[in-house]
Amino acid sequence: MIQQIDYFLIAPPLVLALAAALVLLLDAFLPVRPRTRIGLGLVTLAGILLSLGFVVAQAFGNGAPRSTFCVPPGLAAGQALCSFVVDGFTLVFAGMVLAAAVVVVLMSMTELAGGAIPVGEWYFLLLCTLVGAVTLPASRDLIMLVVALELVSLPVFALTALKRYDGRSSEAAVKLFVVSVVSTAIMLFGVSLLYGIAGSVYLSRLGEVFDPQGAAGAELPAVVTVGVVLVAAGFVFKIAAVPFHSWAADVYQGAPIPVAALLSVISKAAGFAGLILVLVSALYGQAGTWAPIVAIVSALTMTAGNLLAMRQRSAVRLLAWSSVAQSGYILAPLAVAATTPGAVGTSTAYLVIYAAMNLGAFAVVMLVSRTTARNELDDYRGLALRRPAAGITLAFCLVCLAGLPPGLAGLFAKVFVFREIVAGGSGWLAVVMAVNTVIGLYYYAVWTARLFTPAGRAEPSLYRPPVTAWLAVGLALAAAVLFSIAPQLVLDMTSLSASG
Amino acid sequence: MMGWIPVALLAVPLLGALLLILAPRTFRDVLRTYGLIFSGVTLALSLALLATFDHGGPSRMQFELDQPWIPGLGLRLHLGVDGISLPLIVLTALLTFLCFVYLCWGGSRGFMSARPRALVFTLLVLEVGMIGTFLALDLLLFFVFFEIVLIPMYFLIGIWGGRGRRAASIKFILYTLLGSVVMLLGLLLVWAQTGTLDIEALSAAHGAGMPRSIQILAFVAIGIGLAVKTPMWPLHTWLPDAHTEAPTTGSVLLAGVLLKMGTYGFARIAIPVLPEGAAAVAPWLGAFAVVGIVYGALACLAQRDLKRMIAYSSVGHMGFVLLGFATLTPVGINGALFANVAHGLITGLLFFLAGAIKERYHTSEMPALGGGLLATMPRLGSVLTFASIASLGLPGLAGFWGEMLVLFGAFQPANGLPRGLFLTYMVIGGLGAVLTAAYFLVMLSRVTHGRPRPAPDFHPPDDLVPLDDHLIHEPPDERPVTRLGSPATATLVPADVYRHELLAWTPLVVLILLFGLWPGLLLSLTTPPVQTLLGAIS
Amino acid sequence: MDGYYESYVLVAALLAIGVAIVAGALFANRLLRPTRPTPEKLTTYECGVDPVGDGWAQSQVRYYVFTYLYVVFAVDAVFLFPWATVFDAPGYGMTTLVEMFVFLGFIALGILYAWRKRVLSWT
Amino acid sequence: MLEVVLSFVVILAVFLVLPLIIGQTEHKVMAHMQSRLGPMYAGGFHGWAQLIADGVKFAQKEDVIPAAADRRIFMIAPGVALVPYLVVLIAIPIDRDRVAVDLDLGLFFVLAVMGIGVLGSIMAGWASANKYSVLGGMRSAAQLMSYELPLVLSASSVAMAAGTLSLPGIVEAWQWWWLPWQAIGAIVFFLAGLAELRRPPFDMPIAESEIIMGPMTEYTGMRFALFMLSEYAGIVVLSFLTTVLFLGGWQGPFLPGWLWTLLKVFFLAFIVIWLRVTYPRLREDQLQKLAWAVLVPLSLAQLALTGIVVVLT
Amino acid sequence: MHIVYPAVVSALLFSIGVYGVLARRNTILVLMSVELMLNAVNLNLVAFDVWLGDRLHSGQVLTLFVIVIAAAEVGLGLAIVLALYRNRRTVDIDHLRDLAEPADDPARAPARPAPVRLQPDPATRAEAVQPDDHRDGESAPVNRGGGTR
Repeated sequence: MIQQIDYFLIAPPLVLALAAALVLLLDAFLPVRPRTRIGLGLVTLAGILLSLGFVVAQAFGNGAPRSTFCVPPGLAAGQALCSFVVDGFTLVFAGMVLAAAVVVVLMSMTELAGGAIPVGEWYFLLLCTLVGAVTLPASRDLIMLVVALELVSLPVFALTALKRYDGRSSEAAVKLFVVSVVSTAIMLFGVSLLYGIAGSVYLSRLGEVFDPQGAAGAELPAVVTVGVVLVAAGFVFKIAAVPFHSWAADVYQGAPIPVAALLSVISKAAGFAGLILVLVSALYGQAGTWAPIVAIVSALTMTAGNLLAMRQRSAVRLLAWSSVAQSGYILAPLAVAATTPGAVGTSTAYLVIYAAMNLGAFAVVMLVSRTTARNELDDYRGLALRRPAAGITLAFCLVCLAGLPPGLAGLFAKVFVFREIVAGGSGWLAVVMAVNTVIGLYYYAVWTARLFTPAGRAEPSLYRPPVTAWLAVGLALAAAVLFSIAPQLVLDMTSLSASG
Repeated sequence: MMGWIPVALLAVPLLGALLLILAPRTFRDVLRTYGLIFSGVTLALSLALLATFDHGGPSRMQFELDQPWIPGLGLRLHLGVDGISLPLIVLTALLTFLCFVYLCWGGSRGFMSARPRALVFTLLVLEVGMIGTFLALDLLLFFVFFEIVLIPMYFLIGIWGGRGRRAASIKFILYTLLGSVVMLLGLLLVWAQTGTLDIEALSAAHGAGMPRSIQILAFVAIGIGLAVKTPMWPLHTWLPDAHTEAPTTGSVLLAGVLLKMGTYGFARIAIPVLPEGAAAVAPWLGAFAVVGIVYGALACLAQRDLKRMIAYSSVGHMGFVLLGFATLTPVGINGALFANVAHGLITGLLFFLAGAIKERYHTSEMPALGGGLLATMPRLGSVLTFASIASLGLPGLAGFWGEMLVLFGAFQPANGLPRGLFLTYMVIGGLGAVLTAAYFLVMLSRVTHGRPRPAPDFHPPDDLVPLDDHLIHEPPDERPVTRLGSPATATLVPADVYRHELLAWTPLVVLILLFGLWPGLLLSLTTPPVQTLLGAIS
Repeated sequence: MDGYYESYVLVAALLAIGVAIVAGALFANRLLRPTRPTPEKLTTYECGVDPVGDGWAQSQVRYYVFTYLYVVFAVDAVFLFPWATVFDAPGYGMTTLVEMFVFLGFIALGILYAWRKRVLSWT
Repeated sequence: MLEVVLSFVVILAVFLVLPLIIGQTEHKVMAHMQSRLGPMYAGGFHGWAQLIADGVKFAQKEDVIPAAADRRIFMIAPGVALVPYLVVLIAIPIDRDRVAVDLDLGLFFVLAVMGIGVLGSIMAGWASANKYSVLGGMRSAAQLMSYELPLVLSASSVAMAAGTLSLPGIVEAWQWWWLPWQAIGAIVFFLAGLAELRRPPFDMPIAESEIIMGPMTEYTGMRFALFMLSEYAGIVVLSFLTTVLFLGGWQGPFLPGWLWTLLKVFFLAFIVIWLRVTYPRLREDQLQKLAWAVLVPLSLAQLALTGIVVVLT
Repeated sequence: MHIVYPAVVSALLFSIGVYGVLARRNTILVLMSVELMLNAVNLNLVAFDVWLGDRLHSGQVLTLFVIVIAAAEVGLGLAIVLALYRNRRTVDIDHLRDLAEPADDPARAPARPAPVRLQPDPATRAEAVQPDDHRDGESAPVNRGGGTR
């Protein structure tokens, strides 16, 4: 009765977990030296790259979805009920998360060079988060989904608070924590309701039960709606959408910047993966319930994010709210996912592109944060003249986020979304999004402008960023440029996921 | 075919820009000639384009290149040239080249002194965007190039501009960005309705498959985006600031090419693709256009600053262009296109001159300049006089034909348009032309004639560079009035026209004369494609 | 199902009896004992001197690390018990055992780490 | 129904009598180990009624509740400490088929309910509003935390061996060779159990010379007696559990099953007393270290051993 | 037993938890309220599992995981609150205003002086804090006044 385990399929999270264990051991037994710090970073990096290698190897397999952790046939009543499925959707998300993780680790190596943060814990927690983030898109039952989601969330709290003696950091952690646990509890209540109605936790089975056209879905109790809404709420938190958006800026500002990058990309990707799995894969029959909610949440999210971003002076806060707004854009196609088949692919494509450009921005912001205490927008004045590489990268990424040429990646990403929601018949959402794009243009442009206006006094910056910092910046920039030149790459990748 | 020329037109300046980034130190010493070479090659290519262009069939797309780029969006790398875009491409290449000529021998007094590498880079990228806009035959591609232009122009104003550059550049970019987004929405609307982004196919369809309401909506959206760039009357407010603060090259390219991109968009996309929408909106467009003409002229009369005045004159001229489009007749549109090119040449020249004056006197305030330019600097004064007269539309010079044809077009607008209304427009437009003449003459009388007055605010050349960093701390737009009573500067009268200036201006003067005397040269290119574009209306 | 509830009813009954015993004892005590409270008698006892400060004065707590360790392992035990009852059932066997030890190994890693980081010993 | 009443009577008898017997035994055994006599007068024969006399004394003493205390919690804390041990007895088999309720989660139930007993100490410590008491309560809690783990792990080792969580089921499955096989587990379980009871040498939380009985500082009279009773009841329960889990409960030759059970229980109780006399009190950090660095790894090792043997046989 | 009993109890429990989360400002109490909510979930899951007669016992399995999650959350939450308390001497959510939206509109007051920082900037802080081992609360440096601006 043992479930057969396909170790090749679970290799990516497994490798990460082993790497986490290894990091912990090394940290415990190696002497505390600067070299150890770098070594741990490299081990982490190696683990992530190996995991990424497995993802790529899976991607070059025969392409058919493969699954493991399946219910033995004797118990499954004739259906294939599997908990862990590797298909295009999974691979895209896992690949994106891992690629982003590479950048985040490189950023961490810069951040940790300061020595204020315990290194072993840091990498260990980072890897734990990644295990969750890689597992989440492969999960096909509610249990695995919940566990993976928590695995993504919990280490991040600790990461946020890891800067000891920093009140802002622990304040950020508390805020993140409180909102997170509450939303988790809400989601779990929803999950329990769905389970009670459907009698199964497998998404495929849920899909059958909740399909109004299906055999089982003739008469569903009204509590289904409650369950759907509550479950969605949990994921809405992870993606920092309204009404669970308020934590974003405070947490991003208080947390170390690599963690903010992690929150804004990896954790958000995981949230979206979960949301897509639950809403589109399991609850597509209930689209009548959730589609309008998603649309409204999306509209509110982008509006709130943009309006709040406009009045920020702190760079990280601005990025935080802008990433909230971007969440709204990513969410928008999901509102029409039930009617248009490509919507999931569009959201994913936007997410991938967003990941590249946002990481680029964060990488540069982290560089700047090493020399300025407050990291406000004014500190960026003349950056492109002082440090042309950093300045131009940041400018490019901001322009990308704004969706302007030459940041074509962002532009095309927005165009994908526009097309999808217009095709899906949510014209009003497109209008809201257009207005928001305009608002977004304002603050991105203002920031970009500062990069090029000469600073009043060219303050001598003694800080020489380590090579890892430049590597992080370079990688993110390369990805953003690549996506600008050939967005089709992303589309090809994510169209795989449309079926998922 | 010679499909490679359009690509080369884009590739050469792009290559120049990239080389500059990738090997920053290599070209430090040859920067002046560097830009000159790349833009020269581009100009040569555009001339080759002109030479090999099949003048027998200007309405046909030539040198076409059609490669898929992003199949997922249906976006194709679709480039091509026809009679409408050809003159603009050549104009762009020419003006860019002239700008480099101007910079190359401008010596340390020119803007080459500060961040020369970035300046060359910016101008080359700008050229890519401008040429690309005129070449693109795909809606999104058009938009991309249209937007690419913004960034370098923004930096051109924001870094090398005058004292109020920050405010001006931000105003510039915000206006145009907002317009662009609206335009993008319009383009996407068209796309969502027809499912294609191909401009050729769309114009061949003449709006088939799009209901009238959608067409109107799309036309308004696209039109707003283009009108900001053009600029049309209520959306023009960024223009005077941008022009005033931009460096000479920036002003020249802004007036000479960037404004054309807006009007080109009307001719290439808005009118042919959305004929019904155009027909419905045309009266409004005309109304805004004539308001722009009159407003521009009146505003010019009130200006003290030379550059600002020329900028406002652009508003008026572009009003004529828009009025031409609004008529929706071949005559009117031909006139519009002609006026377009002519304005590019003339205003380009005017801004060169204004820049030269500002360089000499360190101000472009007309009262501060005093008068008697013809006496103190006869050659500069005479070129200024020539350009002003061309701009006010003296018959025999390029400025005349376009405006005349536009007024003709308004006299007999397309079927379905209210003729009485357009007659009114014609009358007002004519009045505007008179006013144009008035303000140019007033300007000439103040600057070129009158009693010469020693330039009171002349600084030694090494102090000339207007972009010292400390300037940024001064509040924008609070230009200090010239320091009066500074002692004995009469001996330091700046020189008359330099050789490099002459080199940069002569081609423009020649072309103004050429088109003025032989308008058919240009009209033969534009007429056939206009006929086909208007197939649905006429 | 009935047996299931019934057995817990019995548990509840015994609980009630236990409570009754305690209550009864205390009640009997109330009947038997004298009650003569004085302020001195009611003060908090601190080795005979007058109490200093608040009884709930916050004091140094070094135990929370152990609390965390406990939580980790207690939670691990949550999985251990269901597993312990079935792991040698037909069809499971060695694989199941190894899997659980992998799980336990991961947890043991935690205690190893705590030990190496000198969390367990007080300075 | 009758059976239930009968079993309850037995449970109550065990609950009320055995602690007294063990308490008396402790007096005497300790005395003799320390070369003295211990109680000799109450009741005549070797002071057999000493504890009853103590009980009467406690019942007549004034019940003082400090003014600063959290009254309600202060008052119920002894009950909370005592009653769980009574409830635990319901699941413990004395002889084959002699168990009040055969819970299929018996082991789980027993461990869970035993844990509640410590809550009584914590409540008492907190409610007393006394620094010593609060400290003692904290220490109790910490001790519970640390020792619960090896306790549970070693218990689960037995559950693995037997393949059931039911206590009678475990005894039923017991074989003599489990003695060496589960020896480590048995020792760990027993020691951890002692620590949970805060019996010496694990009595740091109540260390009278240091924090004056810790949580019980402020208690007098009947409530204090209840605490004392709960301590001895705890010893009874622990001995019962160890017997049932590791020593084969009623299994044994010649004698009736219940007698075997009682014999084993008394034997264990004797060891409890013996340990008290033998070893000095462990310091707080030693306590914690013993739990985490010795007992937990040992119990994990026992788990491994059990698992391997079960799978192999 | 009808499913409605446990379901109603669980809903009540959940509601109490929600109330606690909304009404309580002390982080610890919020944490406890969340635990209530999670226990409501557990109750639901177990009840549904039994009611449905789920052969896979998904409900119970999920319950186990929820227990784990709850434990992990509490553990982590307490650690974070402790860290916060060391730094700020408060665990009241409403007092956590160090990270918050800027109060005024930067466009209107661009020259506003920088707010007084409670933390010294990193350079000076590194000197101020001795790098000793802080496993306990007493020797940790306290940045006072964090919440009382």
